[in-house]
Amino acid sequence: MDIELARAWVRAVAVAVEKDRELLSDLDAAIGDGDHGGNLNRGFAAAAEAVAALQPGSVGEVLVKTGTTLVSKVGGASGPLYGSALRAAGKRLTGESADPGEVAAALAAGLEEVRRLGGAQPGDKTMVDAYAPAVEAFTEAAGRGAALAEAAQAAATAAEDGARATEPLQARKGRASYLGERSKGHEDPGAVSTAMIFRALADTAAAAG
Amino acid sequence: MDIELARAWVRAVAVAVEKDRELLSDLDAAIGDGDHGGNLNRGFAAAAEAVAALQPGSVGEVLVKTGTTLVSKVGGASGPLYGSALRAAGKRLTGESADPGEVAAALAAGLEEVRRLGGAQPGDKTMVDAYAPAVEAFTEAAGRGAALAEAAQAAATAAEDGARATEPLQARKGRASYLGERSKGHEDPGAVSTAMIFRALADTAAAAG
Amino acid sequence: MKKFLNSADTYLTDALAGFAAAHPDLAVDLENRVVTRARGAVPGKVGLVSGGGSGHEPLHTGFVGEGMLDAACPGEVFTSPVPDQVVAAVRAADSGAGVVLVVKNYTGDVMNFDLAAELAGDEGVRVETVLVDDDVAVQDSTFTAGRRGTGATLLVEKIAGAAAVRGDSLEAVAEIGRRVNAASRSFAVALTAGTTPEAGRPGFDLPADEIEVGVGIHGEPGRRREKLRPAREIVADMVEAILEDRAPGAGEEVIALVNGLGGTPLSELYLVYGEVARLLGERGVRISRSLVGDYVTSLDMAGCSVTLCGADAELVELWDAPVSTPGLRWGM
Amino acid sequence: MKKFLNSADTYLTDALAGFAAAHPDLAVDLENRVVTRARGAVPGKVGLVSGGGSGHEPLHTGFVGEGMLDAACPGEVFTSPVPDQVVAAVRAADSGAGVVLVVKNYTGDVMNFDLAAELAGDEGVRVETVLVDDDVAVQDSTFTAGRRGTGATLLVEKIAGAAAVRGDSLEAVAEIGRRVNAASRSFAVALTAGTTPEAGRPGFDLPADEIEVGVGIHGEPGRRREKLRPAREIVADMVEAILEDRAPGAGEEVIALVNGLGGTPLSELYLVYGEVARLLGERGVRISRSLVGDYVTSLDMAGCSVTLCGADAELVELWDAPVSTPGLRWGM
Ligand SMILES: Nc1ncnc2c1ncn2[C@@H]1O[C@H](COP(=O)(O)OP(=O)(O)O)[C@@H](O)[C@H]1O
Ligand SMILES: Nc1ncnc2c1ncn2[C@@H]1O[C@H](COP(=O)(O)OP(=O)(O)O)[C@@H](O)[C@H]1O
Ligand SMILES: [Mg+2]
Ligand SMILES: [Mg+2]
Ligand SMILES: [Mg+2]
Ligand SMILES: [Mg+2]
Repeated sequence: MDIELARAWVRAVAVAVEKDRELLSDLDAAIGDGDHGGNLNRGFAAAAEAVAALQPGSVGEVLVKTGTTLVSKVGGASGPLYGSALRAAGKRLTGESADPGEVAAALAAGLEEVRRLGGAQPGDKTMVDAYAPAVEAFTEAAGRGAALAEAAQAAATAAEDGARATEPLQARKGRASYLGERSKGHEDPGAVSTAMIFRALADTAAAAG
Repeated sequence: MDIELARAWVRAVAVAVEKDRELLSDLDAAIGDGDHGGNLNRGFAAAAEAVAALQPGSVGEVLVKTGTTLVSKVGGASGPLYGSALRAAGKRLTGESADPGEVAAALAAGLEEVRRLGGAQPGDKTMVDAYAPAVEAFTEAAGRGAALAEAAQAAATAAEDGARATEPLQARKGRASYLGERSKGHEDPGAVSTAMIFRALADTAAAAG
Repeated sequence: MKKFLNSADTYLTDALAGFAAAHPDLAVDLENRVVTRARGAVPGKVGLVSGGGSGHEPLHTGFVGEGMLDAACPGEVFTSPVPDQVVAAVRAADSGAGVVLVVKNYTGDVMNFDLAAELAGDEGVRVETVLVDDDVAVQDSTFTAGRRGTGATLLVEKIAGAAAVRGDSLEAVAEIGRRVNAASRSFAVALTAGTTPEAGRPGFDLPADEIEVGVGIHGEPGRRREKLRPAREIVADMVEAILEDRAPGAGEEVIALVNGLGGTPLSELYLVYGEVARLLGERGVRISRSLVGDYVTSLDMAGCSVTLCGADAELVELWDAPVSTPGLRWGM
Repeated sequence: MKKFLNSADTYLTDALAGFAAAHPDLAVDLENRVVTRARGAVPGKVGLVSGGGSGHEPLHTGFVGEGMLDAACPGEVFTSPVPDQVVAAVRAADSGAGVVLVVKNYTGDVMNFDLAAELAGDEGVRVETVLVDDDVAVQDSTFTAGRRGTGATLLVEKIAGAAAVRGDSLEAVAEIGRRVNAASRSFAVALTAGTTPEAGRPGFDLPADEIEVGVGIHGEPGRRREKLRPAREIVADMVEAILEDRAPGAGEEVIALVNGLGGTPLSELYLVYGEVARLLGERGVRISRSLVGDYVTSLDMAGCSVTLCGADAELVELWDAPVSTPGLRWGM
């Protein structure tokens, strides 16, 4: 992953969440407060703008800037979580480019941060349920020498599976947990948006060849 | 008309407005505030109770009591109008019974009072549009020697015709006047309830034979 | 109909009982439906009484207290009180200095208050009536019942109440009330109709993209139906209608009231107030005082009214005077 | 969606602009979305700051003023403010005596305020946080995000605000706030869901004869759906749920808040209050103070919450202390 690819990733996420804004908000309306689409759209639109204006010296700077922008624009639960994750990931990528193993470690650091801040376990019906399997798949692929596009592809698929698997779960963190049993039967909006973020990475990496 | 018939009339009106409460309120909802049925039901229920407890010395006492009860229970526009009309009518009937000519004069005095208090002309789309033709028909019938039942029958029919004729009119008095042109196309609730009151008199007189 | 309700028939009594429990400094006669100050009439002060159909809360019951009404008589929902109620309120409010009745201009209210004034007069109470008719949506001609009384009622009650506290005579308090009414104009727009417990469904049906323009506060339809438009356009029409009818005179600033009709969130009312302030600013009209909130409501109707009252220094001073009621409170 | 709105994107800014125009004694930073007192931090006084998603007005912006908050930071509708906003509010509220943050217990609010507290600490401001979690509809266990903060927020802000005016230290103000929260319990019922400008339709669909029991203030569905019943039965369940969780202790009376969620008429709230007063009376619980009205709302949601706060003489005295804000005012 180089600086341009990192920037393109952020742009791709912004495009994806703008397109699927309503879907994300609808998922959130079912078991939360209906703002997840608006939140991410506001945040990633600002982040794409911010990194476009940036003259980064490293891949990490792009991600740190993205994270900082999310923290200062999104609010809600997803703002600090995604923002801090990207900041933590970015801080690990100090070079002008990063190989898949380095990216894997950075993504894992981001996941760590989400779990530290939010205290969610896998199975609690949160973004962790998409993020954790994605990191695992990415790390496994990188470990066996896969290229970025391939590792990202594996991560995206794992994240999508993880998001789908949240549907029958009862939420134990975030707003959805207020619903108790009634939270079952709906996909978690944050897990779905996490899958989108990994899908955007896979597509961007594939396009970059 | 004797004391018992007057009492029976008030009871019959109470029964009629209770049955048609919703109709009257619906008519009022279309061009007013939707309370005409509730208003009259509250008023005539109380009036029927009040005259049942009364030991009247004259026909007029029954009507005065009814009017006083309406004034003190109904509120709104119809309370003072119907109440004052019945009080004015009752004050004219000082005997233990009244012949059709006396009843005609009493009803006319009530109409006078409605017109004095409310200032409505025929054609303004108010209860006057039913009340005025009813008085005219009653007076005409009494004048040619008709019995109470026959005069009341004529009055009820005239009142019903008058009520129906309010439909195309634009209201110039009461709440409906706020609607301007939009008040056209609906019957006036007060005109309809006036017709009910006369219909109740006709039925009561017919039953009394 | 979805309401917190035990039954349509007990609605008013139940609500008044709760009001009584919440406000121990007021006395509520549930039998006669009269709300007064627990301490009784204020010796030497002109009494101020108002009333009307219920469903407009906090009007009128919520405006009983120091600096405003001495007594209120709430009728059935959307139905004026009966004369007996008004007379009872007048008796409670009279300390010998006479009583001013604030009456909204509706056929029923006018007739019932007139009967009451006559009865109270027979009992020896000096009574003056102030008729409120501020709604410019209604043409004031011999062909209508005249303009409705709406938002300006709050201003009349507040300012006349302060004049009574100041020690004004019966005639002077009534005169101030009439001045406020004469200087006030209102216009209302509804997004939905309210539902009375009696009817059980909204007073009128409004499609999801239409509004009623020029509505009153009794669920009656307005002057016309329109497509929903951006707030700035709707408010511009409201302000226009008001100023066309009466522009503030020389030396006048305005007291501006943006009033919620019951079902509209406060944030939207502030948004509307922002438009009002901008529009008046553009025309060089200065707002000296403002009030934003639910004061003269129509049950759960979504919508709002705008009231502008041309006010000189005296009216502003009386407006600023201390008031302490359940619905309006400042300075004490 | 029918709202007084220019566009969903400008809703918050437009409403804040109107708020600013209506309240010249407050300063509104539209850019950073921070509301402060125009005169700035009060020298020597501990600062009190709160914030959260918008759509709950008058909470929190309407509670900035004498005797209550020094600053508020409104987030997007139903979205907690971002740390930058909170930090800006903290800076404005700090006179050197430190700042207490009143935070409603939602994951997002907690994380954003925590980040802000850290940043403010880095700038050398002493910060204490009071977490409000009064909603008994949510089971407080390790398997949930914990109880939501709802109606008690008003009580915490009022009483901690009075403690700050009294001259209490940073730790003491925070301690009073925590005491109020610990003694408060709330429960809410919705008749309809509110509509956010973003979503454009109600947060949940409710048939004409059903209610959501145990709702929060963000349009999320409640714990269960029920058939509409007479108010007395609904309120009995609400009061029961509260008292089961915490009955007033020895020597405690209660401060009772019946709070409208935005779309419910005041008369219905009084009706509910009447039931609450009756039920508490039957159980020998004395209500020392009460408040009925729209204070912690959820846009245009029809419904209400009941909050009971066990209060000793000190809390009642602080409750009674003068307050002058757009949303709450007495004694001055
Ligand atoms: N404690 C937590 N740990 C991890 N993820 C969480 C936690 N709480 C919430 N989330 C995620 O945040 C998402 C909601 O984000 P969003 O709607 O933007 O914020 P909010 O809930 O404040 O409205 C949830 O779907 C969930 O995936
Ligand atoms: N000025 C008036 N003169 C005669 N009748 C009137 C007048 N104003 C109203 N009415 C009658 O009163 C009826 C409405 O009565 P009601 O609904 O009980 O009172 P309100 O209009 O106060 O709600 C109208 O339909 C009309 O017939
Ligand atoms: Mg959300
Ligand atoms: Mg009517
Ligand atoms: Mg009426
Ligand atoms: Mg949110």
